[in-house]
Amino acid sequence: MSNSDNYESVVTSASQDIAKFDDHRKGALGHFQHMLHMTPSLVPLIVLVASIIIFGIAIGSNFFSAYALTLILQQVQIVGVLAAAQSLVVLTAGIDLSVGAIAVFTSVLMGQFTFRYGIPAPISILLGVSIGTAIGAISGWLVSRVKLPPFIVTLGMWQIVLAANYLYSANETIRAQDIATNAPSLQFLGNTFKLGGATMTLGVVMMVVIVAALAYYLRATAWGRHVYAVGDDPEAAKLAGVNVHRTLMSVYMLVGLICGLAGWAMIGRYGSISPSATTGMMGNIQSITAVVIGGISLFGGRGSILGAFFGALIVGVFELGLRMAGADAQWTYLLIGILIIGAVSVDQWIRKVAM
Amino acid sequence: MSNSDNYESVVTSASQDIAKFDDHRKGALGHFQHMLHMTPSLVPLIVLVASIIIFGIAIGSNFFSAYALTLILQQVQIVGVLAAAQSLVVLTAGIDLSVGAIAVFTSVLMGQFTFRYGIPAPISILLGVSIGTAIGAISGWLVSRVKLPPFIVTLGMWQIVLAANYLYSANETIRAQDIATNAPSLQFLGNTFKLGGATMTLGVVMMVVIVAALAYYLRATAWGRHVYAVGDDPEAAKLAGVNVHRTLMSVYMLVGLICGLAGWAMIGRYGSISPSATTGMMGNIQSITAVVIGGISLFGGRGSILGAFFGALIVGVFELGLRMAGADAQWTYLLIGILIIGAVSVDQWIRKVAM
Amino acid sequence: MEPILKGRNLVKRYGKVTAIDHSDFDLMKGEILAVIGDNGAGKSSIIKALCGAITPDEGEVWLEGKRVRFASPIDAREAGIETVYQTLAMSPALSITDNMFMGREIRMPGLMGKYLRKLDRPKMEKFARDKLSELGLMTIQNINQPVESLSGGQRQGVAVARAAAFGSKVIILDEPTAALGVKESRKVLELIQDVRSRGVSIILISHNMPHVFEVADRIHVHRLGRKLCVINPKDHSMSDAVAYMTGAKLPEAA
Amino acid sequence: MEPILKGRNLVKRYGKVTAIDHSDFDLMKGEILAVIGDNGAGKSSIIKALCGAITPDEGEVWLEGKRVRFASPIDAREAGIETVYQTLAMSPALSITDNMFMGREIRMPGLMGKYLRKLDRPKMEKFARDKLSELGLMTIQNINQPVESLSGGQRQGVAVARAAAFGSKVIILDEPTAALGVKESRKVLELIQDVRSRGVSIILISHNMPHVFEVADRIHVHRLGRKLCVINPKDHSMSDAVAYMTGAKLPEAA
Amino acid sequence: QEPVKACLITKTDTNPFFVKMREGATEKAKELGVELSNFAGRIDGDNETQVAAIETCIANGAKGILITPSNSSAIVGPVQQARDAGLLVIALDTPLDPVDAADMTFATDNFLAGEMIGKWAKESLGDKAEDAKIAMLNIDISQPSVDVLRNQGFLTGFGIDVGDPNKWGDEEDPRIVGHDVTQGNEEGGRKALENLLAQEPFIDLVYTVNEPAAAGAYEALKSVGREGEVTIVSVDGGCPGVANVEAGIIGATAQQYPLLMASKGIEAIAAFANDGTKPEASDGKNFFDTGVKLVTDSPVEGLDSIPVTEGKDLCWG
Ligand SMILES: Nc1ncnc2c1ncn2[C@@H]1O[C@H](COP(=O)(O)OP(=O)(O)OP(=O)(O)O)[C@@H](O)[C@H]1O
Ligand SMILES: Nc1ncnc2c1ncn2[C@@H]1O[C@H](COP(=O)(O)OP(=O)(O)OP(=O)(O)O)[C@@H](O)[C@H]1O
Ligand SMILES: [Mg+2]
Ligand SMILES: [Mg+2]
Repeated sequence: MSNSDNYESVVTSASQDIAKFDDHRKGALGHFQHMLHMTPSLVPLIVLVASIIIFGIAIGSNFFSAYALTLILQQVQIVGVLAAAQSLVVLTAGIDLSVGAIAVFTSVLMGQFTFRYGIPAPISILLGVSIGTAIGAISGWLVSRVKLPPFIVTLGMWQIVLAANYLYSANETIRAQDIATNAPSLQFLGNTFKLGGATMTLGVVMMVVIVAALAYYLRATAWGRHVYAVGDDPEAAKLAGVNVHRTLMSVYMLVGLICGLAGWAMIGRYGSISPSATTGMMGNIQSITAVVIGGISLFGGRGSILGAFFGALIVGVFELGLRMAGADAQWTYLLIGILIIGAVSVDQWIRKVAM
Repeated sequence: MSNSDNYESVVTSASQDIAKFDDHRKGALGHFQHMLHMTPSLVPLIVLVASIIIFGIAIGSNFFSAYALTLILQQVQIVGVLAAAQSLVVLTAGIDLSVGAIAVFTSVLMGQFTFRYGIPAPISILLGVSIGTAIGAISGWLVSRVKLPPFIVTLGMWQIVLAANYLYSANETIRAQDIATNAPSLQFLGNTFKLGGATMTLGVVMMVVIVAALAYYLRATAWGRHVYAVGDDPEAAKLAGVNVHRTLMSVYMLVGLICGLAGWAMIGRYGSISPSATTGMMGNIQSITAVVIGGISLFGGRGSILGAFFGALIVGVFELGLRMAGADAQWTYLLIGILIIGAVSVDQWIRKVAM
Repeated sequence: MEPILKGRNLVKRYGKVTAIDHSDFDLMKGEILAVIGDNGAGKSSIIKALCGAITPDEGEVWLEGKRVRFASPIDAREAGIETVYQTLAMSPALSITDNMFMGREIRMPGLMGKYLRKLDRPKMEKFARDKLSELGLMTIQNINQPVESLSGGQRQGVAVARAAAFGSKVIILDEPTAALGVKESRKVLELIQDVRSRGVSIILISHNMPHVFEVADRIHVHRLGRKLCVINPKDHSMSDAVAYMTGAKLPEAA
Repeated sequence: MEPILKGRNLVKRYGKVTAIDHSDFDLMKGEILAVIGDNGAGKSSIIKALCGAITPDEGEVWLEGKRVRFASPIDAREAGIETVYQTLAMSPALSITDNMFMGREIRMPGLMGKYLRKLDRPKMEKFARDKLSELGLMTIQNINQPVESLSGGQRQGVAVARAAAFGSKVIILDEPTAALGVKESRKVLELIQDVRSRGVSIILISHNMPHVFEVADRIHVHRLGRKLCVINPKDHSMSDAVAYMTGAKLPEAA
Repeated sequence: QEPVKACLITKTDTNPFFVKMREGATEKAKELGVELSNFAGRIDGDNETQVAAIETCIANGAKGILITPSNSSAIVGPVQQARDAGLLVIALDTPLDPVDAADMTFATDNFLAGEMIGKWAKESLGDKAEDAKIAMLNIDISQPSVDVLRNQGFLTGFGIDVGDPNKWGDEEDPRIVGHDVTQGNEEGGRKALENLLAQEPFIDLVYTVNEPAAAGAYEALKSVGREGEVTIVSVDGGCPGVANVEAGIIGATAQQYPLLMASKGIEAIAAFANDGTKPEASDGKNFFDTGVKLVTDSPVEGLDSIPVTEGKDLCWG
């Protein structure tokens, strides 16, 4: 050993203390800030609660009625499910413009399989969900293997699925009454039950279950960590030993599957099956809005799926609240634009204060 | 100086050669690969030329007529201008969902200012473009100062502008004949001239000029370099001495201004002024499609505006070609979906081969 | 003796640049092999070709006498080769623990782990904290803080700790002490020797000649994309090594 | 003598971590001041507070006896302070030339430059190539290649060249030789001394003690977020310095 | 000799109404040996795509164009361009503005259709019409002309002052609970009525712009258990819609005849290509009226209507 290293030997007697700093923020506020810092999805939750309170004060008891509050849940159920799916893709730094189209297409498939070919409804549902998953698999493969940008893959897929939907269905609507008589299981998720005075539908329950399950898997399993890692820096994730291809495939397939379930939920909610449902055109933008309001970064790797769920609810509260307050349709549209920006500004501000 | 450093002194006699490697690719192919590598916008250009040739063969002389070929230019002029604006935002790692809405709104403003308040048309045009710029400035400020995600800012702006557009115009269309009689300068960009047998409009000329000017400024000026740097890594750009705020503001304002010009071009192209023009709803997706097909990365900092221009033309060629070939609308959408994915795959493949 | 990890005639081109130019590589069992060379000589490139991070355009890689074709770093890792990349390969937004266990997470025992695939966080956290303490990274206060909030040196420490904890046959370290302080560098050098004494072979890329000469058994000198020579630190001085790698002097017999 | 750059009572907190803990800082005119300290001691943080990259929560900064409040690194740059950050602050997709001139591009003379604001590329390229050659970064083949295609060391060389070329009063270098080879490190040290001889004051953060003791006029020892002491390399040994910074020994009078 | 080329340009190709129109045109075109190309906008109100479609027809050398304009006045310029190029242009379903911008219009009177269901609703509510609570479910906030015509027609028929007849939403009658938009589908119908029910739970009458929106509105009523107590009226007369009238979901609907419009249109183009004759308008009108009929099983006095059984024979979806 050359003698040039001698000076390094003193480190053997170096101090072994761990650096400690005083926490300069004390008491409840400090505690609260720490909580926000640790659980970012609290921020959209705060915005949500605040907007419910504000609308409640502005509109009065009508808004706090069990009917209005459960109505919000019912109205956001489709977007909520799609937002859960969208969150997954966005966490991997992707985006899925085809979620709404897949949901509508699978609902059409379930209906047509049952009514055109006479396949028993439960099997049609299974087939519909499987085809949704298969569409997701194609997108995933194009993103992961062919290395196409997710935006362009799902943009193409959106057009393809939507067009296929019209072509296959021949634009035919299947009536709610026909479904109720011949294939009630298609409408299964529309069934209601009472929960302390409020009416809930099974579709709402499904939404909550999907969100909760995804939140758990993203947080507590290796798969979830890999989803975040792939979104954060795919190159680093690959070098660190994540099977990026498998992770991406699993995400896109799961998204297709959840969209299939959303398609089933649509039949429950709207009774009939219509290929021209607005979700096919707007489902993507609505779900992305929820995701972004919920604080998930479009650059991937940051955010929580609960945030996206609260984001969907925030939009739902705004929409219903404004309509109940008597704003007309055009003004509602304008105000929602302002409130989207406002909600995210508040979100940003809370994060800053909490830092 | 401690003696441990002596070994470093030998470097004074180190070799001063610059590393040289043989170029293992020779001849025309190698040259071509190098060209592709240096000028990435060549790739969409190749796809464009290929698709023109394929449609030409499939459809025959109708497609190669001067009328059809200039028609493509006329049909893409609005999307082309919007795509140029969109490119700027996307290069800064943003996205602008409001471009189409701003274009429609400014066209409505130009018309209403002239017809409702009797302001001379040239001044109305100026006012319209200024308001477009102001809207861009608001978005830019929200993105740069309040640090909101561009997606959410422009999503909100989209809704706000579109609703304001309906509210302000009272859904009234201003008829082409009235404009032609009372305020022909609003339709100025619709004027045609002959160019070797083909009819061109001034709107097409404006599109080409905007694209060329932006291409020049992005490539050859400090501002252009800053736009790329901000998109590449805003933190690094800031540390390296770029005024990130000013760059973002200039980009969003320029985008607003170009959208205002697009609004003027819309009056030229469609003759009338209609608040319900589809560009308000679809302009964003169409321009983003062009940008992405043109090879600009949605993550910012990479790509060229010429690519976006070619991207817009590719979509235009597909749409006109498929329509002329007699494909039904839904089949057209389906095929365009496939072709979008196909075009980008080819692009990806060429880049890979060219590496 | 057959090398544990062997590369033959490796070539990698990036456009016009030839990063690896028909280079060979030999790592013997149980040794510490240092790789030195100028910036841009191709050191990082060649070790990436060995551990599956890049696929060489030409050439072959052998592990323990068997021809291997690593399609990805995962394959190499499963074969027992662990790498600390120059870029560190960390997910900035994830915690230290998550990063350390990326791709080999530990599941809870029992039903929770089996059916719900729940991770055993307490166990992973304890392990991570132990490994970091071994390296003396004591300024890290919270094992669950995201990697992006660490200083450059702390981050490098985490990457080294990860490789040392999991490498079974070969550990490759690409400039592991570049951003580390004196104390922390010492710890890494000790750790390297420690790991070697467990029978693991080590490749160490470094620009720090005193460190190289202190720990290396053999020194691979890389120049302009290829192996120039391999020297024994006992027979050569630092000046020789620097002279070879910079091209100031030619080695006797390559 | 009044320091050219002075910090007083600086504080910066990140959540619970206090990166700068009521620390002072003094840089004299024309000197090379080395800053040493453990990883995470807060060296990068304090120089960032001095050059406007972060805004300190408390405390004051003086430049040449005048109180300054840099809102951004641009302000500091205009005041003549140039910094090489540990993260380098490069735009990966842009070329070497673009990066070197970022924020101070040269326009063409004449009308083209005045009205069309066209950049004078040949001039910028020549300048960039000259500066890199001074540093001996000869493996860079193409001055217009994107920075992301450079090796880590090459990238660092570009950043140092940029600061050296433009700094007029103070140049701050945060571990500038961390990824550099022996030859390139030498060049950087020579360059530092060269720049100093032009009258520019230099702050050098480094973990390389021999380098620090070779070039520094004074050594600022940073520990746990604050200035522990400033020592003269002529009066103290490397062992002393390392002992102070690691907490093995306390300095006589702080 | 080359076959005669014709174009059909509809607002969208996702609404069953236009799908039927296309079927009628296709069948007739086959019969007459006309080569038909179909075009459609992307969404309701899509003027731009229709302009591009007209341009394509000219480029393709078509003899005539059948168009349901998305924007009656905005499309006038390109239509003129086509007529200048020697094409026969016939507006289907919706007239151009001005009407004579097209060579002829084959249309239903949408205002009349609205008026019919308005009158029917008023009569069947009887005394309750005086203080009925009415929900108005329209298409879109961009207020395309069918949307406005049907809406204002309904209000006129019901005896409510419409204010500006060129827009909906400016009425001040307290009986109107509110306007909402549905995109003309079930999804929008349900959500829109839910919103209005949250404002006013005791709605008596629901106007819907078309039958899918009506079906959605019914689901909303069902979810609050008021499906038997509320009257829904609608426009269109598609087969699922008529079936919903039969099932008592919709009280009355005004039926249109898209198949007829389209096949007449093709005949006209064939004739024009043959000897240059142009079609004539109906007596006393400036367009060729293809008719609209009220379909209901509870007819009211003084108002012509056909029973569901007949409506089913004539329906188109
Ligand atoms: N992804 C890439 N694309 C293009 N060129 C590359 C790429 N990676 C490396 N190179 C080039 O290959 C050559 C060797 O790079 P490499 O990173 O292997 O050098 P190194 O010896 O590790 O240098 P250092 O000591 O600075 O880390 C360099 O000239 C570099 O520019
Ligand atoms: N953006 C940040 N967010 C949170 N914590 C930070 C941030 N930047 C620095 N820190 C913390 O501040 C402390 C000081 O960091 P700093 O980078 O200044 O150390 P350093 O002395 O430069 O270390 P090194 O020698 O490793 O570069 C560290 O504990 C680090 O974790
Ligand atoms: Mg390297
Ligand atoms: Mg540092």
